[in-house]
Amino acid sequence: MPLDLILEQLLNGVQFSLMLFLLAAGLTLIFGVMDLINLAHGSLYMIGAYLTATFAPHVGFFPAVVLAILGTMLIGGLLEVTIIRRLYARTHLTQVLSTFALMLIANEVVRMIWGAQPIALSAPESLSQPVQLPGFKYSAYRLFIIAAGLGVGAGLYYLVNKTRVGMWLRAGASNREMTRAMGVKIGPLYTLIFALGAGLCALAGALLGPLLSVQVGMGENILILAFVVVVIGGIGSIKGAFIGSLLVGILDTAGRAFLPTWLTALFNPQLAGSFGPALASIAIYVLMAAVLFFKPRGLFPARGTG
Amino acid sequence: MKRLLPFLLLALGLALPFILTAMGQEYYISFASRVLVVALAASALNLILGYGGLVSFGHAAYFGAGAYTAALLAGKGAGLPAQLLVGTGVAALLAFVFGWAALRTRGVYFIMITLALAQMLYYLAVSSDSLGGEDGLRISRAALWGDLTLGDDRAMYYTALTALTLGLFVIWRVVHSRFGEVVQAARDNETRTAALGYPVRRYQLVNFVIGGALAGLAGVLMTQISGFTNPSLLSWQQSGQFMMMVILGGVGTFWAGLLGTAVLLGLEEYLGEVTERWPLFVGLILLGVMLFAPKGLGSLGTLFGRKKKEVVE
Amino acid sequence: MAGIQSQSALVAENLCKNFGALAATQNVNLRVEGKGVHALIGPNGAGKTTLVNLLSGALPPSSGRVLLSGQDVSRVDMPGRVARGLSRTYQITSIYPEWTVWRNLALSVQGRSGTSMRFWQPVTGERALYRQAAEIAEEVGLTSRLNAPASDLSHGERKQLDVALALASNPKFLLMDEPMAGLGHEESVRMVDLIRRIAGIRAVLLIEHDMDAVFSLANEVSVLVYGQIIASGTPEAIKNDPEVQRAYLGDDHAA
Amino acid sequence: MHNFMKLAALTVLLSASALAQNAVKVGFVSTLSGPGSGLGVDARDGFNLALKHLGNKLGGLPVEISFSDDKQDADTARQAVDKAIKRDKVDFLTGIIFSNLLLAVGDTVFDSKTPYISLNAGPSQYAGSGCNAYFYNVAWQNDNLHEAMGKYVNSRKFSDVYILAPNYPAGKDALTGFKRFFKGKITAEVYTKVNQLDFAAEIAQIRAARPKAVYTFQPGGSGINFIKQYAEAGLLKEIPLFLPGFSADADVIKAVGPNMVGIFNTSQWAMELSNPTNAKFVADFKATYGRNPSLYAAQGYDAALLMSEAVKDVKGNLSDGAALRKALENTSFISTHGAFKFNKNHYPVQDIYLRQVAKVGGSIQNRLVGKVFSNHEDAYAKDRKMK
Repeated sequence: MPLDLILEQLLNGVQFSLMLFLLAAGLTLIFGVMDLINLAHGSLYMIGAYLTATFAPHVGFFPAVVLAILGTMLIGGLLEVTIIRRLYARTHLTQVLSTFALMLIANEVVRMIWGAQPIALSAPESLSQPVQLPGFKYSAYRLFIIAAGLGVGAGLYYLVNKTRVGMWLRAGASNREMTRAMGVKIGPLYTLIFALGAGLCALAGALLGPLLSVQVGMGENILILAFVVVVIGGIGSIKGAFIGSLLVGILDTAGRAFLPTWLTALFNPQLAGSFGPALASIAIYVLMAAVLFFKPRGLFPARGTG
Repeated sequence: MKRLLPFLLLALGLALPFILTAMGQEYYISFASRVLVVALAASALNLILGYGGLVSFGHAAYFGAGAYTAALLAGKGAGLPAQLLVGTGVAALLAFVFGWAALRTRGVYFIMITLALAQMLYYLAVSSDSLGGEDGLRISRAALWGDLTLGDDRAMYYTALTALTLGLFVIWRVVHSRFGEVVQAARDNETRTAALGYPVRRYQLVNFVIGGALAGLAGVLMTQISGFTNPSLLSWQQSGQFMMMVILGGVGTFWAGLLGTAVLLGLEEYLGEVTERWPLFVGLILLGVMLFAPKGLGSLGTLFGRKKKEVVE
Repeated sequence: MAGIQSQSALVAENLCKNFGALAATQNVNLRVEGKGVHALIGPNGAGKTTLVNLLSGALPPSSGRVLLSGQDVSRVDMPGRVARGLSRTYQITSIYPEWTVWRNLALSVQGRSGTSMRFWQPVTGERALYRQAAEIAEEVGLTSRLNAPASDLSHGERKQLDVALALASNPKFLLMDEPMAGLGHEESVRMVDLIRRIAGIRAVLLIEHDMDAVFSLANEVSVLVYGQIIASGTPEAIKNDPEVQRAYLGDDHAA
Repeated sequence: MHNFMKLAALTVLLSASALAQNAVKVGFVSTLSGPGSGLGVDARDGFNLALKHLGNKLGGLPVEISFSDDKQDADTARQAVDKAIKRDKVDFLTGIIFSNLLLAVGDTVFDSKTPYISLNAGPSQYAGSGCNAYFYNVAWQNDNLHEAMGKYVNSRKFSDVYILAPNYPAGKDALTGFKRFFKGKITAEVYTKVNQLDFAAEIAQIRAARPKAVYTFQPGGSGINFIKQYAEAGLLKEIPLFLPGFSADADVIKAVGPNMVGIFNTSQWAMELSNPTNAKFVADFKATYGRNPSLYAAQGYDAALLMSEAVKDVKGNLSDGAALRKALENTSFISTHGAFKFNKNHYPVQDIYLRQVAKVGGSIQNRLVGKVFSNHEDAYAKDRKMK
């Protein structure tokens, strides 16, 4: 197998992983610190993409991304203050269904505002031409996404490990009582975390919008993947979310790219053609089941006991 | 009155096709069949979720497993009894395997792993040729006797009514048996139940399998209503809808499945007539119920009264 | 004496439990047997509840063994140990608050009378369960409250119910985690009475802060400090042990 | 309760009016929400435009039309169809976009003996041995546009062609259709996930395989993304991409933008086909909806014209089913792509054109290049066993 193909697929996998990480990071924090299962997380991702697509024709792509992040953080903050905070003390079941309801509502509201058809969002002109890498050309825009993802990852690492807010976050994720004991005002902290998660979602939505599609319900499939990442990584752990994203992203890409070829080498093409896609699409769920089987709390559980 | 309720409902169920016919609303007979079958699956989830306290987010897997098994069998020319038997059996087996894996975990991890396992099945169905891929499998309706098939609305309706009645009877017996007592005890206080000497997981697994089997039975009948089966039966949105029904109906109360299904499907049917934006209203109603009447439309829910607890040893 | 009774004893051997860097239980050796009360005392945070959890099977040990009537049960889960005659009560009462007292007890009785993998017969039809449940209620003094929902009980009554639930499995060994916590004077007296009656026919490991109760009930006392047993002996010997006085009773007396 | 009464009253009214045979009742079940909704909305708008041009009448009779959304879900579609037949007692059914949904409702429709006018889905199952007296397709048989592109790519004498489609029956039919007329070497035949949106992995494989051309069928949003990403990876300039018309129509062009320019695709319809029906359709569609029409819109428009002609032919007497079917079968009207004629299996016999995306004036749109097939019949018609 040619090396440049492997390299290109690896880049694809990493690019997908990093976007998944943006979603999973917010999800795992909200999960870990507030103990909230948030199915509406994917809706914030959708809103981020729609806002970017709305602003981009007027102010250009990059300013639009910034505006979309701010806008989505604002929406996320408002959502937290009005509805989400009523759910923290409720059962997970209530949370699942309430946020499921929010998801239905968000889909319809977006459809009312922007219509039922996908809307256009293109990569910025400056990144629309491919870049020559050793051995092959690669989409400049995907390279930009990788860089942005790594940058945000590093920023999050700094935020969580080196700042006071980060200390509260870690404390909250490992022991909820401790945050209270440290005298942190829980309300604003939670609003902040939720808004931060919304901002990360919006960034992912904005960056993936040009690659995927800005359409109603766009956040639902990727949300499930983000949940898989969070569970594999261990709830509440940013590091876990990062490693989990890489595992899931690269496995998914490799499965799609190489599995059919391998199967063709092993079996006849007919069989490979029908089993390849099936195996590739369930690979990550098999991974998750395997991880949970051996480590029922994920790879890097943030909370020791209980 | 409370003792009479099941019989009144059954009488109403038996009479419904005649009432609808008299009103000139025959179309709603097949709608009613759908409500009955989905209610059976929702009631099965209520056994797991309401009585067992296990938040299974992958109930569609067992429903779909029953449906796909029946469709595959129908394709091979098997009759209704074989479809019902094998479909239920396969769903039970699947529930055993998935339940065994999932019950190693607790809380959110349980929710997520049940979801992931069901997703696995969904993608398997979508991408497997022998399961018809995205298109699913089409069947011809099973024969009952003579020329009568389940393609006949009334025949289908009474078959569904029979299945739901039997299913609810089974659930009633199970819930009130020694076994049901332990399952509910494990829901209310898992640690204490283990400390009383009950191997909790074993009971939860058996309960999970019973719920899965009944969902499978409902799945078999669903293929007969639709005339086909497709991956959306296995989707996580379908699982979410089952949960919605149980919650709206009042989780852990006996009639939750039937009430929730009737309300939700009725709402969909009604709102669908009035507005294209019906999911918005379903979402608002669900959110309202969750925030302000979390015990569901029935009023005797038990899961919500308590705060969630994390056992700190 | 120990040698003769070894076939019927609850024994901890070099039991250790670590939570990360924290050693909650260090090399604990303990032996509970025969009849009567063996009290385990120690200041807050000494690791008493952890020890109960290790003995009852709620937690797996990091190292060391738990023996029950001569059998190594270190890898046996909680239900398995109950089946071998070990039962426990909880510091924070652990009952079924939405059920009536009667139903609480019937559930517990059900556990020791035949399999519960019965799916069809309504449990309310089993007269024997309810009769035995009523007998246990009588034993702990809850007869008048049989039909009340457990959530309606007073704190003391809940403690009694908690004990009754453990008793219903007819254990040879009973681990009691602070049964007197939060009880008023009168309730305490009743509980002491109850424990004395229970200990008349079985071995009780009693964890308790109420020193009057401990010294009036126990025929042996062990002292746990920072996860280690620092002394073990008759109540008199413990009272007079200088190390115990310094580490534990001293503070108590000062307060 | 009050609302329920209103609903009941409404349904009673509807069923009462069903008795009076002075109106044509049409059930229009289509994908009006979700990722595939663009197609259904275009078809509906085209259909509505035709009704407007016909003065809200079909063959002189007033129209009662009920729209419902199938959400691209087979069971929802079946329920909607069931309702249209049993409750609304419609005279015609139409609207379904996706073949898998059509196959799911087929038996229900045919059992009820209601004529179904398909404005898009044309599965092979209803074209050959399984074709049905109550089924009429006004658009194409599914394979047709792919066959045309196969023929065109073949005529360009490409030696290695990489073909890919989603892993579902219509995807497999598409590649089968392409291969029926393409005789050169297939580098690889790849099946992607249904509704897949990120094709980075596949594009890398294509680059590594170094084919001379790529042909893909990706419906809806998948198609938009494939083209976008193919361009951004720098492949569009190196390895030409060929598409069927539905992957390169107004909706896709609008979403992808300038990168589309130059792409060849095949269609039975094009904006600049010159006939009076099409001229009026294109001009009024733009004026009414503010966007370029797609082939789905044209097909919706044609479906209404077909119904209108048939009703006119039976002089409004819809109770004679056999006569109505005969009228449909032998129809001759001027569709958006000229004189319309059914084959014996109720699929059209028609010309198929080659189009190329180009800048026309200020906007990017398809330009008619030439004709690939004249009076093309589908491959299944010879197996026809009309039921």
